[in-house]
Amino acid sequence: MAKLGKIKWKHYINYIAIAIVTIVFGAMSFANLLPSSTVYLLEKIAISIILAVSLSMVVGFLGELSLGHAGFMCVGAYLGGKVSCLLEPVFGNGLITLIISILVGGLIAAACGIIIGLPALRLKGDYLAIVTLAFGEIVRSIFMNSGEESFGGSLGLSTPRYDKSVLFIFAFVLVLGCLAVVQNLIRSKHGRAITSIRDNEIAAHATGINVTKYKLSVFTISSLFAGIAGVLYSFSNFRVQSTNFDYNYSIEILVMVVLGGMGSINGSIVAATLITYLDTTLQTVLTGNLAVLQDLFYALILIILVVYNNAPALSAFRATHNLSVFFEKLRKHDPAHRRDDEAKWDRVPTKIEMNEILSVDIQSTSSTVDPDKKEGK
Amino acid sequence: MNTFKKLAAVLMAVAMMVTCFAGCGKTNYTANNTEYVIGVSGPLTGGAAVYGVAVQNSAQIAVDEINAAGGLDGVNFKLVALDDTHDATKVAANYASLLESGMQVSLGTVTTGPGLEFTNLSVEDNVFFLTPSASGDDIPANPNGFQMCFADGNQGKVAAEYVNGLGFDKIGVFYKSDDAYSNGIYKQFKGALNSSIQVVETVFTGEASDFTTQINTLKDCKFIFMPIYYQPASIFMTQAKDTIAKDAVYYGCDGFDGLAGQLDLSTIPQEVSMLSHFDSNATEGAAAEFISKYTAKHGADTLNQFGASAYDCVYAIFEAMKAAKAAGKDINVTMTASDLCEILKEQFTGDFKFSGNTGKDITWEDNGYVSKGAVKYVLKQADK
Amino acid sequence: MSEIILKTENLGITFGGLKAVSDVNIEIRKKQLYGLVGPNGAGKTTIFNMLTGVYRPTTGRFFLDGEDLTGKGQEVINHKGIARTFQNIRLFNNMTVIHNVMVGLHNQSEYKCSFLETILRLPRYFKTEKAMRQKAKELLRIFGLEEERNNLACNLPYGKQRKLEIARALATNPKLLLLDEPAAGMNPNETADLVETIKFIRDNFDMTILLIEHDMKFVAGLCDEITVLNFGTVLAQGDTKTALNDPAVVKAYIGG
Amino acid sequence: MEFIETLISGLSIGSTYAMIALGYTMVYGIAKMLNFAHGDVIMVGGYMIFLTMTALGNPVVGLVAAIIFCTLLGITIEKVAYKPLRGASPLAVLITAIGMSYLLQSMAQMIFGSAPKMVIVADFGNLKLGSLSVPVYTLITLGCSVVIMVILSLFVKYTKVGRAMIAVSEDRGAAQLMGINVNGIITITFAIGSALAAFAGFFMLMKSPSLSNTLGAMPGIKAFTAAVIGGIGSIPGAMVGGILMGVVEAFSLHVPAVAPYTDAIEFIILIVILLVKPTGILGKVRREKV
Repeated sequence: MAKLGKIKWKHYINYIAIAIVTIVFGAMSFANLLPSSTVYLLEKIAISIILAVSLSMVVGFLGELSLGHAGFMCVGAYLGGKVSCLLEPVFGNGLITLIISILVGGLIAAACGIIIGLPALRLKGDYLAIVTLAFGEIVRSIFMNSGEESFGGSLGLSTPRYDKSVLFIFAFVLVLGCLAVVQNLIRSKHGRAITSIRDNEIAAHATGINVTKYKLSVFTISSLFAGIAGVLYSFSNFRVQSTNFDYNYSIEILVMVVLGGMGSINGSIVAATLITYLDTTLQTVLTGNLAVLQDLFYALILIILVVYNNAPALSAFRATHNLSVFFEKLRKHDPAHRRDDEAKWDRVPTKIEMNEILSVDIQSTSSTVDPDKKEGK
Repeated sequence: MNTFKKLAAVLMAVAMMVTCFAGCGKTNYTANNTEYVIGVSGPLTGGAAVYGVAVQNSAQIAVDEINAAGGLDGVNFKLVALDDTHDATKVAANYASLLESGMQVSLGTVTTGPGLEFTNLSVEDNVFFLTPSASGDDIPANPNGFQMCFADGNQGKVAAEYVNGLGFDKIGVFYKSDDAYSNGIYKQFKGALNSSIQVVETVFTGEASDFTTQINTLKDCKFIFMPIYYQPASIFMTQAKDTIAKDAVYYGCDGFDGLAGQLDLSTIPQEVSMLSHFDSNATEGAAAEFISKYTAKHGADTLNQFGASAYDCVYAIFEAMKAAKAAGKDINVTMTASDLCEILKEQFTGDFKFSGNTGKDITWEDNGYVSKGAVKYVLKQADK
Repeated sequence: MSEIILKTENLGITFGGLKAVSDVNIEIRKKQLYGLVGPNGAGKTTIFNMLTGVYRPTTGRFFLDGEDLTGKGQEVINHKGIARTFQNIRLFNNMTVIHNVMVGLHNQSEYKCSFLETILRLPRYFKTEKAMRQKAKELLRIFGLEEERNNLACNLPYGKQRKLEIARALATNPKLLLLDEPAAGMNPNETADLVETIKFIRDNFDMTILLIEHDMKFVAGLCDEITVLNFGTVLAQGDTKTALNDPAVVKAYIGG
Repeated sequence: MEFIETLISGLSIGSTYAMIALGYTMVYGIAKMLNFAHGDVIMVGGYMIFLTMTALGNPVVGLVAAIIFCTLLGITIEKVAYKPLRGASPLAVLITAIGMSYLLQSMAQMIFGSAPKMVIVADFGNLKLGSLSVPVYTLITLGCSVVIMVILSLFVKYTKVGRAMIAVSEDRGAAQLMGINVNGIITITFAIGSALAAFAGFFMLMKSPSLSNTLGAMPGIKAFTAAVIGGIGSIPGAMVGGILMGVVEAFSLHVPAVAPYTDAIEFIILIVILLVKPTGILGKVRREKV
């Protein structure tokens, strides 16, 4: 039982951490101690976490590459934003409007997930990646050229901005919700089915896993949360502009997932927080002529981190120079850490020629084989 | 991955603490100012960087000049420019950061998309801004917002009136359908154009650089209206020079400015003209003076009307503050942005007049639009 | 013996005009150990792929327990009761040993638990998780893998990987188990152990087993009946001893 | 008449896409990675041409200089950012490629400033065929991309290095066992890919003389789409895909009602083609052995 208690603690640490952060910052916000830059940053971080965690379901657990996450977010942002515009005169810019918009935006994004997922999930790997990228760009183009009355056209859709001292709290509550859904799903028989597809799709088929159903479900749930993140975005900005949802944004979300470690939800959360923080800090600290350095620093950090984290040549170095020694207690059992020996069995002969097998003398070691039955030769 | 995660967790915790405590209990960010702080957000990197960089450079020149001349009664000005890469999502962070670094007055944003966000953000804190180049019609929607450039809609209307008077029965249009500036002008242009004039419409999107199709479609037009920025315009003209009639006219708005620095116009047989408030080929007057100052410091390749306008903005704000102070208003270096905004609003909607390199006796309407003469500049006559 | 579990009728498949397998008629009875023998490229694995729905047969049909499963999807066929292992082991490498088996248990009706129940962590979730873990542990104990249950599958030694694959296939509760070269790459000790295991499965799970093997000795020592294939056609069929002594088989192996 | 004109514009746009797509398809076909930095190598090539043109005024020298520099750059990028990750998750390489893309763009702005540069590589004017007026650069670009395609196909098919490339692309492990220096082959592939990027930069500048640090970004994505449409990994496929994209773009731009949706239409074509033929028009179907 003691062990069980320990496992539970480990499982819920991310909820607890996020809840604490939310409560602390929420209290500070009510006490009017938070500068608006922190509030904006927190909103952005919450949106990034939702995006990263939901994408990590597709990329880290299902093992499919999607470059269209920003497209689903765009759908959520525009449709959720539109709903909030329509509801604002009726319900005011309050919680009711927010919740209805989130439901509508999220569900429509999820529906888009099904529509694009049904045909696209037949494709694999980079082909799926390019189709999702294409989807994102198509969505963007449609909203960009929409009429000014419907979705604002090139100027973007003007949406109500939610009270900034409260929105981030609500956003973090949604982060918790998203985390609960994704995490509960992953740590269940359904999660195992999803991971099995990533590990070996052929074997998953043969083991009776309904691969199509699971791929589509994961894709849909991930689009749902991307849509919800989009609605949050529409509430945290005065205008939804389709230019912001280009493929570069999808890539940025992907970077969060990859940096956080494939198949690690906590990793995605940390990476999303860190990258958003880094982005905003570089943007506001490097003023004037120094602004050129932003991308340079970002790119260098990205390359160095990815090479350090993934280079096979550095695996020995990583094993010894590892902070995990200090955090042994926090370490969670995460298969993603052990990917390095993936190719191990390539060296084992899985197919041995007929004559080799025939030359093996199994009589001496086995009593179950009847020595008389040699006619096979 | 593990290493990264753990390291990141520590870093994040530290960063969060720092962010949080740095801001604690501080609400009046201007209390410790020793200089008047002017903030601006613009694209300093990315595809639109040339405009942001021009604004930053020019505004800095103006600030340096003002400071060298003793500032406002001995108090200097300081410019803080942040990068938004023409991305509206980055404006909120920039705005907050500017405010927290003591911004008292602003040049808003350089481009329209982010500017719409800035307009809404700044009204909450009542920060006065005079944007050099965010020309969207909605930018000065709130009482604290003013423009130094012409609003898109007005440019479109003026251009349409001009075209109506020319007597063409067919004109071509080449615009960027995913751009707020281009769309804004074209929409008003189309509305104000005589309905008898047939319009051949062509568009491009993104950073397209092959306009062969559009050129073919437009090749029978003798007058082509191009409400676009100069970089795509220069590509269009280069690619079109042998296909479009030699006596055709390319007519653009203030976005054309800078074309001469980008393109050797003598190689273009057609006429190139534009409606603008600034002539980057000026050889005399305030504009020429600005041009020589700018090119001496930053070279000619980022010289454009964005910069000229930003230079004027800084001076307009400075002169308005000076005038207000002379009129007995209480202006001091630690005053809040909101207090300064009230004074400046009164000035700009009052009988304040400003003369700079983008116009003489410039005044502002109550709704924040600029009122000054727009001039048709012929950048190059058609080869006959 | 008892009733027929698997029956194929003129099963055949063509790849772009090339007849890979043609006219295969097999009947396998309950609790039989049936061997599919033949040289490389004889079409053994292709038959497996047809029986598990990876390929759709171009001619013929096959029946499991009297039910026509021709052309059904892989998942459906698995639900109906055919499970398999692979020639080159296909485990879920980055999942633990016990999770591999639990994936096998996924579709069984007693472990049903909807998405909603899972997400909301309703009591059913805890119940099924516990039951699945229990069942998986039992299966692993039978295969001597209980100790390693929390290791990643890819870290197991080769022989144990084979066993795990069989355990996973059994977890789907099949009527018929297809083993594709189970002894390939094994040393004599492991092979002997495997023979024991296969017999054990047959006896204790009442399992019908169809296996592919190159190793004639292995087949001779294990199978009740065999089908010998060459170039996609049946050379000989019937009880192991007779079939292996068939002149056509001898010719194909020695003279051919 | 209008049809032919639009078709010619399509060929003009498409030949540039084809040229870039050839580089993408080479690298993808052999190194099996999405080289997101390819478009930015084109941009660097453009700046090299700009530098040599300013100094020497000769476009041919500019092209040669760009090819040499881009080849070296390609090899360096491969060594620094991609090679250490060989054997790691393909996603990791994708991310470093994106990092490289940012890095190159940012360095270009630091060195050359934010203002676009005007580079007139050559001015050939138009070729008049009756009432048709065809820009000469269209013909040159089209001709050169066909020639490059043929040379590449022959190279891959008939030279020792080329055949080694095929071997590496088919099965890296087996190629290694056959004594092929896999790392060396991949480096050569990057060198060739980058040299192709320099060519692409040259032809892009020939058409539109404005050079900025985002020169390669969007054409890069479009060309990649073209390569996928044609069947990524297939050299003639890159050509077919590029031309198809160009023609679709031209016709879409020609019709005012759909012109603003041009990008969307191109991507829809991509999706449709992939759904009908999941490996692209000329792509090889690879069946995974069960």
